[in-house]
Amino acid sequence: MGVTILTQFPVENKTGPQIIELLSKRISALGAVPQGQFLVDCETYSSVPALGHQRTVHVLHNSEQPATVFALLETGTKTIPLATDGLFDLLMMKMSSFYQSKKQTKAESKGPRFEIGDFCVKLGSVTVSSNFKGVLVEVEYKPCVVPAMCWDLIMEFMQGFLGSLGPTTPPSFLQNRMQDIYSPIDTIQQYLEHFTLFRKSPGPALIMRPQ
Amino acid sequence: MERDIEQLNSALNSVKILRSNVRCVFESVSNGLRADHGEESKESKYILELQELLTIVNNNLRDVENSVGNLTPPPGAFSLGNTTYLSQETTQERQQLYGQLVNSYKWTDKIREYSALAGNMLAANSFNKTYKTYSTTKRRKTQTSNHNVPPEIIENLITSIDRLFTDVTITAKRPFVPNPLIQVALGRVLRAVIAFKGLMIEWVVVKALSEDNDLWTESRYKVFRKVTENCHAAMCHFHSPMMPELAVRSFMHWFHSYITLFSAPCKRCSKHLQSNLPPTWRDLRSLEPYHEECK
Amino acid sequence: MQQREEKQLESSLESIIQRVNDLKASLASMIFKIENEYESLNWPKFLDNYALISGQLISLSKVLSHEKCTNLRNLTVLPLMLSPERDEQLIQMTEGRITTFSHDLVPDYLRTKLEPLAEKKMLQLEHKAQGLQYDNAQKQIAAYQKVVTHVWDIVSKAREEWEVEASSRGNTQQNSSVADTHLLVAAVGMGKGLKMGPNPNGQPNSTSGGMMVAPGRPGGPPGQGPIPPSSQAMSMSKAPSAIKTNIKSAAQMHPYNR
Amino acid sequence: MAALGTAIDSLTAAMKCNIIPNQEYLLQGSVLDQYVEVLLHRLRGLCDNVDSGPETFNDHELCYSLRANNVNTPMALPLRVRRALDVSDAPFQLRYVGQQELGDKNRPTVVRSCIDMACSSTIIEFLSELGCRLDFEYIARGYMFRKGRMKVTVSKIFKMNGIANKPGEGVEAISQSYLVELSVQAPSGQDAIAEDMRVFAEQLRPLVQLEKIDYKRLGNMM
Repeated sequence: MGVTILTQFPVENKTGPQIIELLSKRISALGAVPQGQFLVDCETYSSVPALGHQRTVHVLHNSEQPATVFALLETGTKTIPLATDGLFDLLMMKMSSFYQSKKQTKAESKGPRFEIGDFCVKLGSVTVSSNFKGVLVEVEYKPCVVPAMCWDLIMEFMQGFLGSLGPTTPPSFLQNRMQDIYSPIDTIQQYLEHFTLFRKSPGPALIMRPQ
Repeated sequence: MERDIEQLNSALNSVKILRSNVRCVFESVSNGLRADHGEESKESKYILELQELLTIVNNNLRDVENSVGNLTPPPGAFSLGNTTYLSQETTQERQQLYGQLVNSYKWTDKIREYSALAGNMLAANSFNKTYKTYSTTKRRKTQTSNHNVPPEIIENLITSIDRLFTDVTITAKRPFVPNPLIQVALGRVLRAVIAFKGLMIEWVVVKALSEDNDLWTESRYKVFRKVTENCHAAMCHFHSPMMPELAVRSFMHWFHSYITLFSAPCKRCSKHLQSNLPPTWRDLRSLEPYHEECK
Repeated sequence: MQQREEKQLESSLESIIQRVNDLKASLASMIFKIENEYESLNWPKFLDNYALISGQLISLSKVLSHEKCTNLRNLTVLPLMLSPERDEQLIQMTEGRITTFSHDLVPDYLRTKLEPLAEKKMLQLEHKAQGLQYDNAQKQIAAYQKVVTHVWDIVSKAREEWEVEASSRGNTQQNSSVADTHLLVAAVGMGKGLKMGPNPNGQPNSTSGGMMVAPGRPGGPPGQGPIPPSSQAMSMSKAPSAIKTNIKSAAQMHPYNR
Repeated sequence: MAALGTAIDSLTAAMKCNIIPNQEYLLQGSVLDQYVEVLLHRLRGLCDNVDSGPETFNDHELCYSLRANNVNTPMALPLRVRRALDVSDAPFQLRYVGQQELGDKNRPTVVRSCIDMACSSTIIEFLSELGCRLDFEYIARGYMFRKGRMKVTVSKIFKMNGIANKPGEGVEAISQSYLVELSVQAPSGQDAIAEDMRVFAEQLRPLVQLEKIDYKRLGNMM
């Protein structure tokens, strides 16, 4: 698991498949090899009033870590990450009288996955309760585990195929974690950040870039 | 002695021939009449064949008798030393010992033979390295063999290297005492497994921190495979039989420059990536980063 | 009624014949083995065969004693016609053992009593028994009885000893205690005696005092004890301190008043 | 390449096929301290890991429950966290244990629903922020054996003293006995395993009486 940077690609009056197609062509021209599909999904549960103040649990799955379930608990003041295994979903069902899922907010990002050198590129079209919301580009540089060391390198790579639309600053989530060892849950937190933005935005056309 | 063995060999050989021909006779007898004897007068043909075979056997038998007659009987019993008592051993496990003893004897014998051969070869083609020419008697005293050194010296070298760089952590393992195997973790960038042969660097493999520290499998990442390659080149470059410690030190100095593997751009093209790899080459003198294509 | 009985007889005969055939086959195979494979035949194999045969004998006797099986003793076989002629059908039926159904063979084959030789011997023994003196007989019986009682004594004594030993072992060696089992299970399962507080009996009602209770809001966010959340996360990764958990649990036990 | 299904899809598929081990068959008993060696010896002979010997463990178990605040619908979700004190990089174990069913006399073991999962060390903070409260905690040290799918643990239960700030220090044993548990986790409906457990428990008599223990009755008794 290496450092992963997630960025949003502006839609600009195109459909999701069109953008994915465009980016796929660009990355393939650089010599990337398609390596299957990927899927990241997120379901959100919020606490019942009887449990005191409002808390939210986001449960995310990433096809890159198929046996792991990620849960992020938002208390309002902080976010607590938890990595656990597949049966956690079963436990969430048991907890249904304390934490109820908000059906309208099921978000997922899915699409093709490419490998090029030591990089892994994923182009995901994001849907929130099956409405298309936008496109997320994920770039992972597998050999390196400290974001600060390889940020410039990844940025250069992303600008290579996203052009001027590539990111110029690290994602806000990573900004104060640049010297830490990167772990899969950090990717998940980036996804959650973007999903939250997408949920708030009314439609695909009006998305602001998160920076 | 030499002749005795020759004769013994020829006797054994003739016994072997006799056995093989006797086998032929039995084979023919057990098969009886065959199709290739034809239709007419097959019995007489068969008898003729049998007679021929028997004559051969007879001749062979004579040979055996002759060669046995030539053998000189051994003077008295063989002295096997203490091994004779092994045959009288009653415990099951120790009865195996005799076989093992014979095997190890054979091995040592072979080693002696091969080393004698190798010694001859080396004597014939001596190394005429330059340093030998001006090696005076004084010099010879200080000159150390660099593959057969006491472990303490290597130990000292490794600890001194460990102290040299703060961001390098070295863990040493000694599967074979004089030839340590060390793992060098370079910050949080990479890890190298280095095998020593005495004071010489014998093998280097570079991997990600998360990969296993096996010496023989290469990294799954392209960048580390490239770095491994370059390390091999540098290892040869820095090698100096005269000053082995210095060689190791300068190699480690050079290797330490990889701490910026991901963060430093190429000195020539000032870019990070070239064919999706960071600058994997470090100049041997200036330690500056270059892409493979830019150096 | 008649018909049913006949049917029953037929079926039981059939099963008997089948068993007998099985028995015959295994006897034949055993004889064959003894005659032809005596070189390779070893004792365990022989015993295997023997066990097979005795098993078949047992199953045969089971069939015979089964209540559904008609009592064969009540049936008579009546030879209606004897003839010295060769009877092909009979030869076939008996696998060539009996060729004619004639006067000299029939009494032997249809015989239900013991063999004449055995019968004679039985008679002799009975005579001898009758001729025995009363005193003599009594003496012999007494001697025999003495031997039997002696053996009986030995056996029953051994049994008694054995039983006493077994029971004493069971009684003296108390390996586990039911009270301890219940204590442990209740502790692990429900936290009996493990709950924090001055009262070790684990009645959470009385835990309000004594501990370093943070004046937290009831029902408010837990974990807002004296330790700031960030440092809490740090210490969490190493070893969560017992103090912290104590505070938390105590702080919460109070408002819920379980 | 086929499109990926969501994790929920595969979970529901697994639930349909009934391959999730969500039932625990359990028998419990105890053995006095002075006879534990005898028991270990016997278990060593009976169980699978003969050559490697018993596995030791030193675990800290924290028992939480999630309760709603309203009085008229008392709901509680018990959750347990277990962490190894002797293996520092082992994942934490989160476990939900449901109501136990004793069943009728013919059923050889207690059956209770349970969900076991491995998780990262953030679980303790996660649970307390989730609204769970710590009911009690203890330390279990002992030995683990395996026999096929059956798991046998022989453990000493220690109470945590409030003063010690490190688990593992200042602990006191709560009884003079070792707790012995025989358990199997299996998908629901595999009652045959319970019979195997009864047979196995039989082999440990009279050293240990492994029985179905009724928590409710126990609660009233003590």
